[in-house]
Amino acid sequence: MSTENRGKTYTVERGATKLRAGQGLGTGLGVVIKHFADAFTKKLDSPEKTSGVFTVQYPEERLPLAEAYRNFPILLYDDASGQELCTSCFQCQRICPPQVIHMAQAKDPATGKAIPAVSAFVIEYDACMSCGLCAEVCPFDAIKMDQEFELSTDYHSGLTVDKTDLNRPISFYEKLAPTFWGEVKDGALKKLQANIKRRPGELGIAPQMLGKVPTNPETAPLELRTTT
Amino acid sequence: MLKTQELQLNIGPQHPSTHGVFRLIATIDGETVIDLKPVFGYLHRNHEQIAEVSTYIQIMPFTDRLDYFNSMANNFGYALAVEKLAGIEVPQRANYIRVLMAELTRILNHAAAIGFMLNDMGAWQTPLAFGMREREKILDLFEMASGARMMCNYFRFGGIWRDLPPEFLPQLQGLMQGLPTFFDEFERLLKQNEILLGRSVDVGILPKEVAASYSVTGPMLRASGIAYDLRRADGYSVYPELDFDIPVGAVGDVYDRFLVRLAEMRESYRILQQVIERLPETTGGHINPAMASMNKQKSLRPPPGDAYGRVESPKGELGFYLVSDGSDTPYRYKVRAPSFINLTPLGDMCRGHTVADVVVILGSIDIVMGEVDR
Amino acid sequence: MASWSTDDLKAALARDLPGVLAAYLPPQLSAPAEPRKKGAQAPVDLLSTQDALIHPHCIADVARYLRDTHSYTLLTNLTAVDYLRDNVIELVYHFARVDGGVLTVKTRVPREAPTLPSLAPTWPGADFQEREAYDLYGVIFQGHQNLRRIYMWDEFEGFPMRKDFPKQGDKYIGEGE
Amino acid sequence: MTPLDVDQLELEKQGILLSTVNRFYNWGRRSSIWPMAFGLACCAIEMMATGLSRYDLARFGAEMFRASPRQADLMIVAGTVTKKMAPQVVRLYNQMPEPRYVISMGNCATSGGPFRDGYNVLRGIDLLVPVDVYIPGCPPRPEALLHALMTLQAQIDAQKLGRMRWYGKAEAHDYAVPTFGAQGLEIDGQLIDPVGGLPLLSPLKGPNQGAARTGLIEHPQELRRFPIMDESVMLESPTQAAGIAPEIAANDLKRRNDAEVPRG
Repeated sequence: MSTENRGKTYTVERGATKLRAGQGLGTGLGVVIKHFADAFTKKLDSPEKTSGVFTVQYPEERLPLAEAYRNFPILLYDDASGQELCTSCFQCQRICPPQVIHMAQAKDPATGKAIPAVSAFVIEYDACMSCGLCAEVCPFDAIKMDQEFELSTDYHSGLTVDKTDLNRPISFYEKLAPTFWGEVKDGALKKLQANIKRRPGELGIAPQMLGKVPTNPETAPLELRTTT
Repeated sequence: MLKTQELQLNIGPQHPSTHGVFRLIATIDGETVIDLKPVFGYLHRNHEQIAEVSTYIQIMPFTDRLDYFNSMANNFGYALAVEKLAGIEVPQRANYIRVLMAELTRILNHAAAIGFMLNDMGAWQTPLAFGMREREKILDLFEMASGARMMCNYFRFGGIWRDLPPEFLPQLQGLMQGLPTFFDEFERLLKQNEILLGRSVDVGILPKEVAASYSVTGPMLRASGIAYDLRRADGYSVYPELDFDIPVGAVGDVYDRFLVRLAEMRESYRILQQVIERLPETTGGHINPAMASMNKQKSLRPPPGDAYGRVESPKGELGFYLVSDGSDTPYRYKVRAPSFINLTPLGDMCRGHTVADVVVILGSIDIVMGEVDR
Repeated sequence: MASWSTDDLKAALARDLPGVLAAYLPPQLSAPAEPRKKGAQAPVDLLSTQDALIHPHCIADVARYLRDTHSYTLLTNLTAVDYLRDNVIELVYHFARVDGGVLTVKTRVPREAPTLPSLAPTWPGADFQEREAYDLYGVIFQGHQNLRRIYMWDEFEGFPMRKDFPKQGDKYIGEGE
Repeated sequence: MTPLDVDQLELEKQGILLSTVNRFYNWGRRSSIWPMAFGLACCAIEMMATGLSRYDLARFGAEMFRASPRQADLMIVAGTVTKKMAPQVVRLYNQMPEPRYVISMGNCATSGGPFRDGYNVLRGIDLLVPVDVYIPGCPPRPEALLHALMTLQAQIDAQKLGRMRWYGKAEAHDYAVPTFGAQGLEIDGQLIDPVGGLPLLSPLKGPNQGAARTGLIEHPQELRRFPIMDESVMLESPTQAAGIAPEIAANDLKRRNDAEVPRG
């Protein structure tokens, strides 16, 4: 394939490559000083007229994060019933590229049969690569990506996070990513309803919601909430 | 007359101006380098071995970390290789968005590369700050589209992760308005600068034939006068539909590499203009419907065979050689990293120059150790 | 001249360099199949290829022929693949032309004695790539001036990319439950 | 606790002079942390972005990226530490004057990150040198690095002038520099991070660590917890927990059970 007619090859213009005393220095300084002056004169009233980016005074002032921004995975549970969306289908564990997700399926204490709920869920935040594949693969939309990034700590083992710290209510995520959640909301809640019927007792209720919600799904029907 | 003696000088690992953890063993005679041996492996992260136990889609986020300046270009190359292996079609709109991202990546890479090269010359931080300023703006766009600043993981087999969000194009337009001013200013700031001229003209010359025998690619080869650009030569994706020129250098020294990069940024800008213009009329979704669900992506099992897919990454030819045994993990996965092979002539280029020039020549190659060592 | 297809290459090699093309021997599937990964079909014949397969000792001739006669000037890629089951290491060379087109040339050496001539003396671009193949696969390139480990340290034992090198981590080990 | 400490505690209980000096002294130290320019991989780019105009590390007095360890008091380990690089990291750390601090930036430095399955990647720089702040993220945003710097400043604020080891009589302590072996890195002939098993030296519990913590910042002392050592998760898929080398995994489990330190 030749270059055809959609483009040609040209040789870059080298210009005068002789050193001229101070001229280049002057031009360069001119550019710098122009920016310096621009930043002073235009910033206060109209920052959009200047071409640069301005310093973010971080702890006080924060950049708005994009809705798509992802940092680490979290688990969702339903606000009203406290039921977790996760059914321990192991899809995220299998797809995780660095294999940082570990989980165990809950078993019915009476019959010993596996039920669609998760009994233990551990994510190693200290090896997660924030790729978001787990959130993408989850068929129940139970695992989503959080935007919290201020996680620095002096405690290494604290970065291995279990279910108590992973759980967030749906409303939290809805506020974080309204568009993303709006796309999957109806399906996710429908699937959750079907799964709750197969969870006896308190299995599948988020640890922090235990005791705060009625445990019998028959008496506490889950409502499809409208978007806030 | 002073008598000098040969001396072995160890530079690094780490110093060669933070292009990464890299070590040079120079044999010098006085100030003159008579031999130079690079030593790598300080960032050898076993990418290829990990890939051989990962499914095809699991490798995608790992490719981000190869050349961590250009995660989009790496994604592009890997997606092309797998699509070639498995025979997946990509819709037109997805292709245009891919090209859009790849060209934005090229601008940010070249801006930062020139900044780093000037850093190596002793123009500490100012040109770098100029280049990185533009990079920040582009990273904001990446974050909006893909969800991450650097490690985008945006490409999927048969398309891309999501379509562009509605607020993307207005912000891109804003960036596009500022870019010509940036190019002009960058050029005015640097092109006739004495430091740059003094340090780069006739330094590290790589003649045409030598460059070809070393198999270097990308801006380095073009600066030596060979118009080899895979966007034209292979014509992958939608590049055959786009107008752009290929700038080449006349001499092949560090100054030419700088000029070629400047010119390529302008060409990328031209491509971006065309892409933005055509984007609303493109047909097809952001991903091939047959591959739209993550389940399809993750259980992809290409037929047994091998494929070599390559793209023009900002640093040169980025190739992925894949061997499939019909299972869901590649049997062999090899990255043909441009900056690894572009490093091969480093010793030849530095021979006869002073020690201070070594770092400048290294900067003009524009290496990223994540890709060199993998 | 338009870029070549694989058949063009084979025809040209058979015409101009008789005796370099090696015949592909169908495998004797007598060796017991190793446990397959989940989802894989019956053992596939990994060595089956359409690409030009040449005798290892001819690689330098072929490379020179392609470069000097047909202007495939860039040795784009050089890599090794370890076929543990078939006990061979395959070397894959990709040659590219400046105006587009890439050719694949393959050659095979036994795993126990992986030795073939080096391209580095005439083709300096092969230098680091051959060192990489030596470091990770233990392929010995005769005539290479500086065939030392490139990534690992010199004291390291074993060739880590070979299929029988121990793997680390729990990825894929729990598969098949 | 050494006698010096006891005296100091008494003093602190009695007078406000020393605590005022403490505050002033710590304010000075925390406002002029000089990091060492030590970028290893991807995170280094974000570290540079932090230093440049948009995030401007200079607002925290930490913009002086020193090229020499002798002039630095903070090492930001930004990127993957491979086994080939690890000895140099320890050597540079040993060359830093006390008080010295370490920020492990990003997941690769903290635990090997996504590349921890590789044969050449060290699973956590805290196997070799003590770490004061870990930043999770791949790579962490520049703001996250600023946050980590503020975390470190808070830690420095909590330090007591009288308890600082580098003013006391304790001997200067160098950390053991690992050597290259045939299978991996070795300290005293023992593999520290074998391929196919868990790291054999646990942070803060290895033969060369523990007592010699720099800065005497109070960190929880415990074995690093690996999820495959966690029974609740492990029981589900024992093959996974066993890893490729079951004897090494069993040994790891035994080590964890033998360790008397509480977890969590």
